[in-house]
Amino acid sequence: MAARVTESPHDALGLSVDDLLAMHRAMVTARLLDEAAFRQNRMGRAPFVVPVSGHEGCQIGTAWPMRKGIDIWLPYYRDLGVVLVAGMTPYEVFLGIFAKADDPSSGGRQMPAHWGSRRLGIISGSSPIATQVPHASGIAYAAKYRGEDAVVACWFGEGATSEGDWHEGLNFAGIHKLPVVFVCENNHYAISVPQSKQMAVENVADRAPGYGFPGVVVDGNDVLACYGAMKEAHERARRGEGPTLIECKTYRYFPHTSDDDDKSYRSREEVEEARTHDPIAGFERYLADRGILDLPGAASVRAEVKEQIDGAITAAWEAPDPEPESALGHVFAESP
Amino acid sequence: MAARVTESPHDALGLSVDDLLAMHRAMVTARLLDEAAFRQNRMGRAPFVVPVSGHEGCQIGTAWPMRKGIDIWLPYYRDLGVVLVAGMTPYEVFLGIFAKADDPSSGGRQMPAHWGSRRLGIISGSSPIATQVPHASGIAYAAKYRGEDAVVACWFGEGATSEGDWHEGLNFAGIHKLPVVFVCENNHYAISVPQSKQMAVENVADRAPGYGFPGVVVDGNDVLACYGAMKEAHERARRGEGPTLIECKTYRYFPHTSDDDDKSYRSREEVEEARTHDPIAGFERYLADRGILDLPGAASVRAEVKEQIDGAITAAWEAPDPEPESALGHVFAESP
Amino acid sequence: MTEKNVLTAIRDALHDEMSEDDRIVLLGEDVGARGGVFRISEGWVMEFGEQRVIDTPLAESGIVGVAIGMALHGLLPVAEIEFADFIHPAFDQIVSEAARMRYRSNGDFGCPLVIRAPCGGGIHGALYHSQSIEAYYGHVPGLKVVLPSTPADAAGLLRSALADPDPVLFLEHKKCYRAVKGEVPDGRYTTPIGLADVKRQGTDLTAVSYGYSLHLCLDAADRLHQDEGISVEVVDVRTIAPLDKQTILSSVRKTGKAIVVYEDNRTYGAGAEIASTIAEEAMFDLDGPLVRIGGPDIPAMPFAAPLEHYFIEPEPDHIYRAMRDLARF
Amino acid sequence: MTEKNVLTAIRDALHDEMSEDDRIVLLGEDVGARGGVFRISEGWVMEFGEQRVIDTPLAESGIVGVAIGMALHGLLPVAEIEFADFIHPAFDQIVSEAARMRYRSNGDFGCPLVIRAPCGGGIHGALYHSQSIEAYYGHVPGLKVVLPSTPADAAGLLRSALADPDPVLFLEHKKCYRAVKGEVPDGRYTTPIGLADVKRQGTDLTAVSYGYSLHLCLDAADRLHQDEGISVEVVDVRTIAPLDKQTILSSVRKTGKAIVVYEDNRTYGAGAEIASTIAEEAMFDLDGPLVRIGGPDIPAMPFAAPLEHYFIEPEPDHIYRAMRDLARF
Ligand SMILES: Cc1ncc(C[n+]2csc(CCOP(=O)(O)OP(=O)(O)O)c2C)c(N)n1
Ligand SMILES: Cc1ncc(C[n+]2csc(CCOP(=O)(O)OP(=O)(O)O)c2C)c(N)n1
Ligand SMILES: [Mg+2]
Ligand SMILES: [Mg+2]
Repeated sequence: MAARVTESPHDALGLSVDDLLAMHRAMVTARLLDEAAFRQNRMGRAPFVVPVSGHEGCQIGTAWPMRKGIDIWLPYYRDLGVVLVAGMTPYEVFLGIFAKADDPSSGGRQMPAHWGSRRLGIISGSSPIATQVPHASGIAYAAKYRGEDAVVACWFGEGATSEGDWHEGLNFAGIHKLPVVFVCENNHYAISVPQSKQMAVENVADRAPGYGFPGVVVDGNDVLACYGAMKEAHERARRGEGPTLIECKTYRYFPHTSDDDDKSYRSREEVEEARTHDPIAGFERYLADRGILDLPGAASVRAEVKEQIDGAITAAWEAPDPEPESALGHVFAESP
Repeated sequence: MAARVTESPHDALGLSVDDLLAMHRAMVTARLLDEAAFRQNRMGRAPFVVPVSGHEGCQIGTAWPMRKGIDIWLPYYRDLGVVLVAGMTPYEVFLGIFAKADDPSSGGRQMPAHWGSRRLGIISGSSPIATQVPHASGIAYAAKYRGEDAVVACWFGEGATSEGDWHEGLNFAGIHKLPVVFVCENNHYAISVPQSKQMAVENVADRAPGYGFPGVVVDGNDVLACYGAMKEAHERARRGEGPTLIECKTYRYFPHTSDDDDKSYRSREEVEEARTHDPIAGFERYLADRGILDLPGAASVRAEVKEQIDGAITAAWEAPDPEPESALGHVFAESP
Repeated sequence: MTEKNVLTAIRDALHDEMSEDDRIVLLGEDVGARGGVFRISEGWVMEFGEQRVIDTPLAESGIVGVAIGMALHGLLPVAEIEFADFIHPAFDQIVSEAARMRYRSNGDFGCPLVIRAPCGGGIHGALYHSQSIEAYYGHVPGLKVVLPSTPADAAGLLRSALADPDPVLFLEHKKCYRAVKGEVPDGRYTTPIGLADVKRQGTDLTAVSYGYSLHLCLDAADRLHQDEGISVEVVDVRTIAPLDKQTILSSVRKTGKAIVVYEDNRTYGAGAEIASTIAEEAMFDLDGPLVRIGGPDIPAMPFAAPLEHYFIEPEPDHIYRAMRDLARF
Repeated sequence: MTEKNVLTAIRDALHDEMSEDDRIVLLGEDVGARGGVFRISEGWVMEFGEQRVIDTPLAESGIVGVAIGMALHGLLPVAEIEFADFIHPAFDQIVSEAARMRYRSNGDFGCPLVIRAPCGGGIHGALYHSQSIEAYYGHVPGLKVVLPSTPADAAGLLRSALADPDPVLFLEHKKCYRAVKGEVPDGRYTTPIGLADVKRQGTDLTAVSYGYSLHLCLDAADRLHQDEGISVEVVDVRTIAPLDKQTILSSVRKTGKAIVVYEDNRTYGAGAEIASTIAEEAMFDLDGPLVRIGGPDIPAMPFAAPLEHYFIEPEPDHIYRAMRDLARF
C-alpha cells in the first residue's frame, strides 16, 4: 500500500482550526454556565436549573452545521449547548434562570431552559415531552412548501421516543421526505427510568427504518463524530432526500434537574465511570495532540469564559422583574 | 434425494379435515353475513353496516389458534370473522345491527360492529382507532402477573399503526415481553387514504424490530398461512418469549362502511383485480384439490349458512328495542 | 344573497379563501381524493394540489402538531378532525401547545391555526360520532371556540377564524349541516368572533342557546308565540370562548327571565358558565327562576333510535314546556 | 389519630392498601427506584417488587391505556401521572375508554382504575407544573373526580377510590402536600366519594371551595371572625364529580349568601357549575349577590414570583375582602 499523509478527522469534515476553537469554547461555556447555575441554585437565587454537563459533545456537534438565520431549531430543556450555538448569550440564559422581564424565551413566564426566540429561529418549547416533534415536521413541511432551503433540527432525549407524538411526528416527516433532522441525546435515563424500562431495543436509531429513513448511532461524547453525522444529515435534508434520525450515546453527570436526587437510581461508580468519557476532556486531548490548544490555552479559555459568565450573572441579577399585572398579557394577539 | 410423501400444508400445521371444513364454514358465514347486512342496509332496516368481505382469510386464520375461555380477544370493527370464531352467532350479530336490547356488545348503544362480550372474552371496543392496543398490553400484563396461560390478541388496520397509542402499546408489550399478538389487517386503505400516505414503508411488520420483537408478513388471503403465523406467535407468547406483530396483506371489497363511497378513491379495475385473490375462492380450490370439499359441497355449505342467517335476521328483527329511559343506566356500577 | 345549507356555506367560504391565499392549506384524514367524509373538499385536491390538500396519516395529535408547526412557519393551516369525538388524542397539542404558544413566548410567537371539527348528535352517530366538546375547549385560555348554527354565520365566522392570529377551534354541528338552510350574503364578508347574536326578538323571556339546540329553541319560540302569544327572545351564543356576556346580559335584563339550553351533557357543560354569568351579573334583574336545560349526564347519544331520541327529548316537547312554565312564572 | 401532612396521609393509605391486596399495582414514570417525584412510593419497589411498582415508559396515554387493560383483567391499577399538566396526552384514553367502558358495554365490563395526579399551583411550577384540570374531567360522564384537601380526607377518599368499581381521577393539590397538616384516624377507614363536607360552621355566608383555595377560605374566615365577628361557613366540595348538591345547597339556604372560590381559570371552571347550581336551586333563598372568584383566564401560573403571586392574589387579600363585602351586603 502506498503511504499517504494522515488527514485529521476535522480536516476530512472541513473544519478549520478556528472552527475547532470556537466549538471548544462553546462546550466550555455550556459546562461553566451549568456549574455557575448550580451555584446560583444553592445560593437560593435560582429556584430551578436544568443541567447539561456531559451532553456538550453531542449538543455542540449536532448544532454546529446549522446555519443561523436560515435553519430552524427545536431544542429541548437540556439543550443549553444547542442554544448557545444558535446565538443565545450567557446573559440571556441568566435572564431566564432569574425569571427576568427581558428573558428572551418567555419573559420569566416559563421555567428556565424552556428556550425560544423568534429572532434566533429557536421555536418556543414547553414542558410536555416530545410535543415539539410534530412541530418540527410541520415547520419542515412549510419550508418545503414555500420553496425555502431551510433545514429543521429537533432535539430530544431517549425517553421522549416513547411518546405517541414522537411516533406521529417522525411518521409524517418520513411520508413527505421533509428536510428535518431528529437528534436523540440518549443519556440512558429519563429522570430515573433506565433505558431498559423505556424500550426493548438497544438503539433508538433502529426505529428509523420503520419510518422510511436512515437512523445513525454516534458516540455522543465525540463532538466531531456528532458534527459529522449532523453534517451529512443536514446535507441530505437540503438535497431533498428527507429526514435522518441521529442517536448520540451520552450521559448526564448531574441530577435530572435541581429538584432531583439521582443517588436513588444511579450508583456513584456508574457516574464516575461515565465521567471518564467527558466530551470536553476528550476534545481537549484531541486539540492538544494536534497542537491546536495546549493545557494552558484551555485554562485561559476557561478563565475568559468564567469572567464572561460572572459578568452575565451580575448583570442579569440586576435586570428588572416582570410587572405583576403583565401576567395578563399575550393570551391573544389583542390582549393588553 | 429420497422420495417422500407430499404432506399438505394443513397437515404440517396440524389441522384436521374437520378443522378445515369448520374454517371454511366460518369464512362463508362472514361473507354471507356481510352481504345480508348490506341488503338490510339497502332495505332501510340497518342504518349502518361495516363490511368484512375480502378479510375472511386473515381473520379466520389468525383467530383460529385462539382458545375459547382462556385467551382474550381485542378485535376492531371490521372483525366480523374474528368474533364469529370467538363464538358470536349470526343472531347476535344482527341484534347489534338492528340495535336491539339484547345486542350482546352494547345493548344497541354503540354502532354495529363495536364488538364486546365478557362471556366470550371479547373486550368491548370503541370507535376511536388504536385505543385498544394499550389495553391489549395491559391485559397481557395482568395475565402474566396472575400467572395465567392466557394469550391476548389484538387486531387493527394498517391505518391504526399511525396513532400514538399504537406505538405506546407495542412499546410496553416489548419491554415486558408480554403474551400478546398484534395482528395488522393491511388492506392498503384507511377509508380513502392509501398506504403510501399513511407510512413511508412497505411493511408495517418492519416496525416490530423497533419494539424488540419479531414482525412477520403473511399473505392475508391465504387462510392457512395466516393460521400458521398466528399459531407460531401464539406458541411463542405461551412460551414467555413475548409479542409478535403479524401483518396480513389483504383487501376490502366493499366501501369502508355503508356510509362510504369508494369510487372516489379506488378504481374499479383495482377492486376487480383484488377480487381475483378472494380468500374464500382460494381456500375452496385448496379443499377441492385435496378432495376435501367439492363444488357442490361448497354450494350446500352456502345454502345452509344462508338459511341460518335468514333465520337469524327474522328473529333479530323481532327482538325488542331498548327501553328509552334505559339510556340512563350503567354510567356507573351504582346507576339505575 | 344565495340560499345555502350550513355545509355548503362552509365549503364555499373555505374554497374562496383558499383560492385567494395560498398560505392556507387543508390537512386531515380523507380530505384528499375522498373530499372529506362530509365532502367539504370534494375535488380540491385536483384544484389546489396535493401540497395544499393533505391526506394525513390517522393520527390526530400529529395532525394538530404538524399544523402548529406550519402555523409557526408562515402557513395558515386548517386542520380537519374527521369527527369532534376523535379530537381527544390532540388535547395536549391544542391545550399545551397551540393555545399557549403566544403566552409562553411572551408574545414572540403566534399560532394562526384553525381546527375544524364536526360535532353534535342527532344523526345516529352513537357514542363516538355525536359528542359535544365545546365545554372542554371553552375552558382553555388562549383558544377561541366558535360554533355557528346558520349558514351565514358559518361562512362569516370561518373567514374570521382564518384571519385570526390565534388558534380557533371551529365546531360544525353535524345536524345543522343539511337541516339548516338560509340566505348567505355574497362576497367575502366576515362575522366577528366574540359576538353573540339575537336570532329572534322577544320580550317575555330570553333563551340562550347555540348549535342545533338553538333551532329547537327558535322552533319552540315560534310555536309558543302562536299557541299562547308568549314572546321569546333567542340569543345565539355563536362564540363559546370568549363569551359575549354583554349581548346575553342585555337581553336578560330586558326580558327579566332566562333559560339556557344546550345539547351537551348538562353538568359542567358550557351552559353552566352562561347561567352562572347571568346569576352573578343580572340576578337582581330576574323575575323568575334561572332555568338550565342540558343533555343527560350519560357518555353520549346511544345508537338505538329510542335511546338517541331519549337523549334529545327526554320528555315530549321539554324545551317548549320549560319556556312556557318560565313565562307563566 | 396521628398528625400527618397530605403527602404522608396518601402514602400511608396507599401503602396499607397495597399490603392488603396484591391486585393493586402502581404504574407511572419514576415510581420505582426514584419512588416518584414526590417520594410517595419510596422503597416500594423493594417491598412489593417490580411487578407491582412499575416504572413505565414516558407515555401517558400508554400508562392509562395499559392500566385500563389491567383493570379489565382482574387488577386494581393505580396509574400515577407525574404532574396533572402531563395528563393531557391521556385525555382520549380517559374520556373515550375508561369512562365509557361500562356504559358502552351496557354494564358488561367495568373499569376499576385510579388515576392519581398532583395538580394545582403555588409551588413555582410555572405554566406546566401548576395547572388545575378538574373542570375538564368533571364534565366526563362515567368518571369520578375527587380532590381532597386535608390529610384525613385524602386517605379516606383514596381508599374509597381503590374500592370503587369505576374509574376515579384522584387529584392531589401539590401545595397541600406539605403545607396542610392534620389529624388522621388510624385504621382503614374510608371517606365516601360524592359527599361534600362542611369544614367550618358559620351563619352569615357560605364559601364553597376545594383544593388549596379551601385553606385560603378557611384562613380568611378565621380572620373575618376575629376582625369583624363575621361568621363564614366553609364547604369543602371534595368530590368534583358527582357533585354533592345537597350539602352545598343546605348550607347556602341556611346562610342566605354564597361565594364560590377556586384556583382554576375562572371561565368555564368548576366554580361555574357550582354557582349555576346555587342559582338554579336556591336563588330565592339568597339575600345577596352570588359571588364567584376564580383564577385569571391566563394559561396557568407563570414562573416569575411576581407573576405567580399575581395569579394567586391579584389584589391584596381579595378573598377576605370579597367575603366581607358580601357579608355586609
Ligand atoms: C408529557 C410529559 N410527561 C412527563 C414529564 C416529566 N418529565 C420531565 S423530563 C422527563 C424525562 C425525560 O427523559 P429524556 O427524554 O430521556 O431526556 P433527558 O432528561 O434524559 O435528557 C420526564 C418524565 C414531562 N415533562 N412531560
Ligand atoms: C381516532 C380516530 N380517528 C379517525 C377515525 C375515523 N376512521 C374510522 S375508520 C378509519 C380508517 C381506519 O383504517 P384502517 O386502520 O386501515 O382499518 P380498515 O378500515 O382499513 O380496516 C378512520 C380514519 C376514528 N374512528 N378514530
Ligand atoms: Mg434521557
Ligand atoms: Mg386499512
